This record gives sequence, C-alpha cells and structure tokens, in this order.
Amino acid sequence: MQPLTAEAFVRVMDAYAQVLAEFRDVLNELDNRIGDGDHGTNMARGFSAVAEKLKASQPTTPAAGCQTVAMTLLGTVGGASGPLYSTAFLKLSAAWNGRADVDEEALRGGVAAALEGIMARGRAAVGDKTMVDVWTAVQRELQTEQPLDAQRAVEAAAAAALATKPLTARKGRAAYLGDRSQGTVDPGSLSSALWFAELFAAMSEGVVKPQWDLSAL
Amino acid sequence: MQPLTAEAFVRVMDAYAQVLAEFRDVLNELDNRIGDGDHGTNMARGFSAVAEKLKASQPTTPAAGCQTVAMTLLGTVGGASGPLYSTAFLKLSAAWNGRADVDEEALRGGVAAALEGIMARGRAAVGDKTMVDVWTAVQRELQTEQPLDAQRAVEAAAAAALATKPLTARKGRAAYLGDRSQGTVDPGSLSSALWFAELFAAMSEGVVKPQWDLSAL
Amino acid sequence: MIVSHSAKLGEGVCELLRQLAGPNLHIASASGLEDRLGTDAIKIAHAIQACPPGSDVVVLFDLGSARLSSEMALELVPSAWRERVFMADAPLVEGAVAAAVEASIGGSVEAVLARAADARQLRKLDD
Amino acid sequence: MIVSHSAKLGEGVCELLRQLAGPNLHIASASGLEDRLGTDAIKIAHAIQACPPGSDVVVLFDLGSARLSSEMALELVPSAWRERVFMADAPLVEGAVAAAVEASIGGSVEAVLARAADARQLRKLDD
Ligand SMILES: Nc1ncnc2c1ncn2[C@@H]1O[C@H](COP(=O)(O)OP(=O)(O)O)[C@@H](O)[C@H]1O
Ligand SMILES: Nc1ncnc2c1ncn2[C@@H]1O[C@H](COP(=O)(O)OP(=O)(O)O)[C@@H](O)[C@H]1O
Ligand SMILES: [Mg+2]
Ligand SMILES: [Mg+2]
Ligand SMILES: [Mg+2]
Ligand SMILES: [Mg+2]
Repeated sequence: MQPLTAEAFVRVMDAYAQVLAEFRDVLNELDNRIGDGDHGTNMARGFSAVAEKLKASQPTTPAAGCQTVAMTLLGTVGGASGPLYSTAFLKLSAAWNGRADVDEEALRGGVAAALEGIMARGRAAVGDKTMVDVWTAVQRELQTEQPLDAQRAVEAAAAAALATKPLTARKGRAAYLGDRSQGTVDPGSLSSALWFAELFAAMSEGVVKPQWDLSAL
Repeated sequence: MQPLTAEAFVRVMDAYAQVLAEFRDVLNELDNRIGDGDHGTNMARGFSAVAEKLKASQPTTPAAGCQTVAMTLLGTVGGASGPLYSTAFLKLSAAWNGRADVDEEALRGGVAAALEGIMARGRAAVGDKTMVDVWTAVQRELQTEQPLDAQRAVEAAAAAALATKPLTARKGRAAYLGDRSQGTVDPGSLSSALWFAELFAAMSEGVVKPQWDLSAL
Repeated sequence: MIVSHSAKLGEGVCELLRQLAGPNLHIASASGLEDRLGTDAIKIAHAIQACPPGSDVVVLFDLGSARLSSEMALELVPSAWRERVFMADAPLVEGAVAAAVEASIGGSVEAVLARAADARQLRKLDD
Repeated sequence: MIVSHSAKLGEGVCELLRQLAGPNLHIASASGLEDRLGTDAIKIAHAIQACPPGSDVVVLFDLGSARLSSEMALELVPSAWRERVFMADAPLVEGAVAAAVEASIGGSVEAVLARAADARQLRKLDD
C-alpha cells in the first residue's frame, strides 16, 4: 500500500466520476427495479460536480478534498445516497485531518468512522441491503488483514455488493417492496464497491478491478 | 304562500347571487376565523355563475332550474359547500320533477329531501355547527306549521344560523379547531339562512328579511 | 387518482409516483380550481373516465371536502365506472406512494388499498 | 417547513397551509432539486435560517431520504438554530394542516408537534 496524497485523492475521485458515468444506466436500472430509478443519475451528477470542484480547488490534503466532496454532494445528488456519502466523506475528512497523506492505519480509522457515520445517518444495519453491507465488508478486511491485501479488499467489496442480491431490503425505498426487493443487487452497494475499487487501485499497484457481469446483478 | 314558478325561481337565485356578493366579505371573514376564509368567495363565484346560467337557459320548471344550479355549483364553488349545495339542489330537482310550480306541500317534501341529501353527503348531524342546523330548523317549521308562516320560517333559519355561534364544530374544516371554533357563526349556516330569506320572500308577500347585526356574528 | 385542493400539490404527488411506478400505471391528478384552491366534482368525474377502460381506480385525497367532491363525482360517472373506483382511507402522499409501489408490482386493488391504509401506521421517526 | 422531493408538491402544501394559517405563520418549502426530484440539505439549511429569528421551526417531510437530508441540514446550521428545529413524525399533508391550524391559534411547539402526530390517527373514511 502506498499512502494516498491529495493529488492521488483527486485522481481517485476523477476516475470514480468517469466510472459512474459509465455505470449510470446500470445503477439506474437496478434502482428502477427496487426503487425510483435514479441512483445512477444521482451519483453521476454528484460526482461529476465533485470532480470539477476538486480540479478547481486543488485541495492540499486528502482531508480538505473529502470536505469538498461532502459539501458538493449535498446539493447535487438529491437521493438518500447524497447525505449518506456526504456523511461518509465528512467522517473521512475528520479522521484524516492534519495529514498530508493517508496510510493504511489512517485508512482503517477513516473507513471505520465513515461506516459509523453512514449507519448513524441511515439507521441501517449490516444485512439491510444497503451500502452499509459493502462498507462493512471493507472495514472487516481492514480490521482483520494487517497489512491489508488491497486486492482482497476490492474483491470483498464486490462480493458484498453481489451478496445483497438475495436479501430483502429493510431500509430506503426498496424496503417498500418487502420480499419483492429480493433478486436485485442494491444499487448503492454497487456504487460503493465501485468507489473502493478506484481507491484501492490508487493505493496499491497491480490491483485488478472486478469485472462486473451485468446480467448477474 | 304563493306557488314558486320557474320564473320566480330564477328571480330568487338572481337575488341570492346579489346577496352573496354583498355578504362575500362577511362570509369570508367568518370562515377566516374558523376555516380557510373562502366561503364568501366560493359562494359568490358559484351563484353568480348560477344566475348567468339560469338567465341563459330559461328553465321551464323549478326542477329544471334546480338541476342547472346543481351542475353549475360543482365546477365553480370548490369548497365543501359546493357538493353540499349541489346535492341539496339535486334533491329539490328530483322532488319537484314534473311540476310547473312549487307549492307548500312540494316545498315540504323538497326541503326534507334536500336536508337528507346534505346529511348523507356531509355526514353531519344537527348541532355539528354546519348548514345542517339551518336546513333542519326550516324543515321543522315546514313539518310543524301547516299552513306555514313564511315569516316564522325565515326567522327560524336566521336564529338557527346565529345559534351555531357558541357551538363546537364537529364537521368540516372548523372541526380542526375543536373548542376554538366556539364564538363564531358558521359561515355555511349564514349562507343557507340568506337563501331561505330570498326563497320565502318570493313565496310570500310581505316577508321581512332579517337584519343581520354583523358585529354579533 | 390524486384529488387535492391544490393543483400543484396534486401534480407534485403525481411526479413522485411516476418516478417509482413505471409506465404501466395510469397516474393522474384532479386537483384545484381554475383560479384558486378547491376541488371540482366534474373535473374528478372526467379524470376518472379518462382512466384506461376496465381498470380499477384508487382515489387518494387531501382534506374532507375533497372527499365530498370525489363522492359527488362518483354519482356523475356511469355505474360501470363507479363500481371500479375505490377511495383509499390513507394519508395522501404516504398512502399514494405505498399504493403506487403495490400497484406497480401487479398487486390487486384490495392489496393496493391495504398498502395505502397501512401508511397510516407508518412511523417516520421511530428509529 | 415542508421538505419534499418535489418542488411542486412542497409549494402546493404551502399554498394549502397559507390559506388556513393566516399571516403570522412563516410557511416555507425546501423541496426538489434544480432539475429533478430530490432533496438538498443545503437548501433546507438555508430555508431554516430564513425563518424569523427566534422562532421555532417544525419540519414535515415526505419520504425517508428527505429525513436524511433534513437531519444532515441540521448539522449545517448554527446550534442556536438547530435547537429550535423539530421534526414532526407525521404524514406530510395531513400533519402539516393540523400543525398549521394549531400554530395559527398560538399553540406551543409541543402542541403543534402533537397535533401533527395526531394526524397519523386520522381516519378519512370512518363515518
Ligand atoms: N437508510 C439507509 N441507510 C443506508 N443506505 C441507504 C439508506 N437508504 C438508502 N440507502 C442506500 O442508498 C441507495 C439509494 O440511493 P438513491 O437512489 O440515490 O436515493 P433514493 O433512494 O432517495 O432515490 C440504496 O441503494 C442504498 O444503498
Ligand atoms: N361535512 C359537512 N356537512 C355539512 N356541512 C358542511 C360540512 N363541511 C362543511 N360544511 C359547511 O360548509 C361550510 C364551509 O364551506 P366552504 O368554506 O365553502 O368550504 P371549505 O370548508 O371546503 O373551504 C361550513 O361553514 C359548513 O356550513
Ligand atoms: Mg433512488
Ligand atoms: Mg430518488
Ligand atoms: Mg372554507
Ligand atoms: Mg376551502
């Protein structure tokens, strides 16, 4: 693992914005099946604004960058994912405050704080078929594997996203469907897994990002 | 009592439309205190449209005139009073079907049917501080006084309207206020009393219409 | 079918519902008067008869006088229509969302009405 | 304060409330996004701070994600404001109407919240 500098953080967010543009329709379609069909649009809008803001503001620390991400998402995402990701990045910002870069130790603290923030904001537990499932999987990798195997972490995130498919949603709009929410991957879990793939790829050379079989989502 | 012809019916409705224009602000103010402040506007709009429609259509029987009133009110009043007065006039129309004019006997049947219709539509009972209180008072006069004393009937209607002042509203928007609805005359009761004054004045010469002490409403 | 005193409110509920209901549901508003707040039984009757023929219609309304206008409207439509119209005993927005979700997954009109009524039990801050 | 995903819905509720609340109540909507449905914590925070200084603010919202945005907004406003903002556990339209009536007759914020919550018990077709 190589520490994440402010510049690398900006590159991660830029790459993520591009991934979201590519996955916009996939995320919308998943959300269409179990929600209101806007998760792809929400995320693509939010993170393209984030990428622009970061390019314009050139943060000098990852913490400053996270702060910009958090505030930008609030006015641009619009769905539940807006305050949730915003809270996550606020917590990352607080955890990384004062650091020039983010090492494995800082990442561990940051992800734990962000997960706690997401759970406090959305009141979801692991297994409720939300992004909490993916953040929890990554947090477990960070807790149990020291030093972390970035490739394993990326795969754990992807697996956790896929594992939401058979679950019944208990939070968010998909919960309206009850059992009918089974059989579709949670869109917010997929968008979270996509972010972790970019993050770990930037912190560890040679990480292979997951190939998503769209027909299996 | 002289039977009400179709022409006299049209004149009653025309006079009533003028009275409502005069009382519009008074009715709005009463409704403002215990509702949403629109009863005067609702009634003035509805019955000015009625007066025009009747002038244009020149009904040949009171029943036909009532049918026109009922249909016109639906699209023009907008408040609870719309379907309520509309129902009343539909019932009058049914009760008077086939008649060239309305005598005391027909009036008795018509008012009873209209009151029943208002109560079925609005599910209010007497004493709930609604127009039902006024229609009930007139219906009682028609049942107990045979032949009817038109002056007494007009005064009974006015008294019933004033008697709503101390009551607690149990139907309509004023019911939201609970006990706070006490101390204001129910606007729909006043508009009903105003109509009966016009009706009985047309059916009986020499009827003196009530003088309303606005400060006592 | 959304019946509100406010045309904006009715349209707003419809746009919320359309986002989650998909294209197979007919969602319409019969709300407001031309120039002010209120409900209009004739407008409601027309809106009911503009629903796809043979479909069941679930009506959600805001305030009591909207109920009076809706019930009046039922007397204005042919009885073949009337028999297919059901008033939901539910909060307007929350009931409509629950109803639209159930209808969009093919629920029966009974199930749709039940989901709408369940929205009364909904606690929004209980956790 | 009305927080809805739809700007139209939020504005519609406000026009309904203004008709029955009289001029002494500050009624506002922080609803919708510029170009689509959604809620915006920053917009909500601004709307809260645009309320008359020193007043109590009662927030009614439509769906769960509007709650998340509202709670996020509370973290963005100064604590002197935050302490005066109360989320109602109530159906949006019915709760707002009941709350506005109570507030317009001078009810305390506790009474306003209680009336809003009572709207959950409201049966619309029980008689
Ligand atoms: N209460 C919650 N806690 C955690 N995550 C949630 C919650 N509600 C929704 N989510 C996540 O947000 C995603 C939906 O986001 P999005 O579609 O953008 O918002 P909305 O549901 O408001 O339209 C879900 O897939 C889920 O992962
Ligand atoms: N359920 C009801 N039964 C009988 N009369 C009613 C009922 N609801 C309201 N009213 C009458 O209607 C009047 C209010 O009419 P209006 O202000 O035009 O309608 P809204 O209350 O919808 O604004 C009340 O004063 C009352 O007399
Ligand atoms: Mg969504
Ligand atoms: Mg959404
Ligand atoms: Mg009124
Ligand atoms: Mg009104």
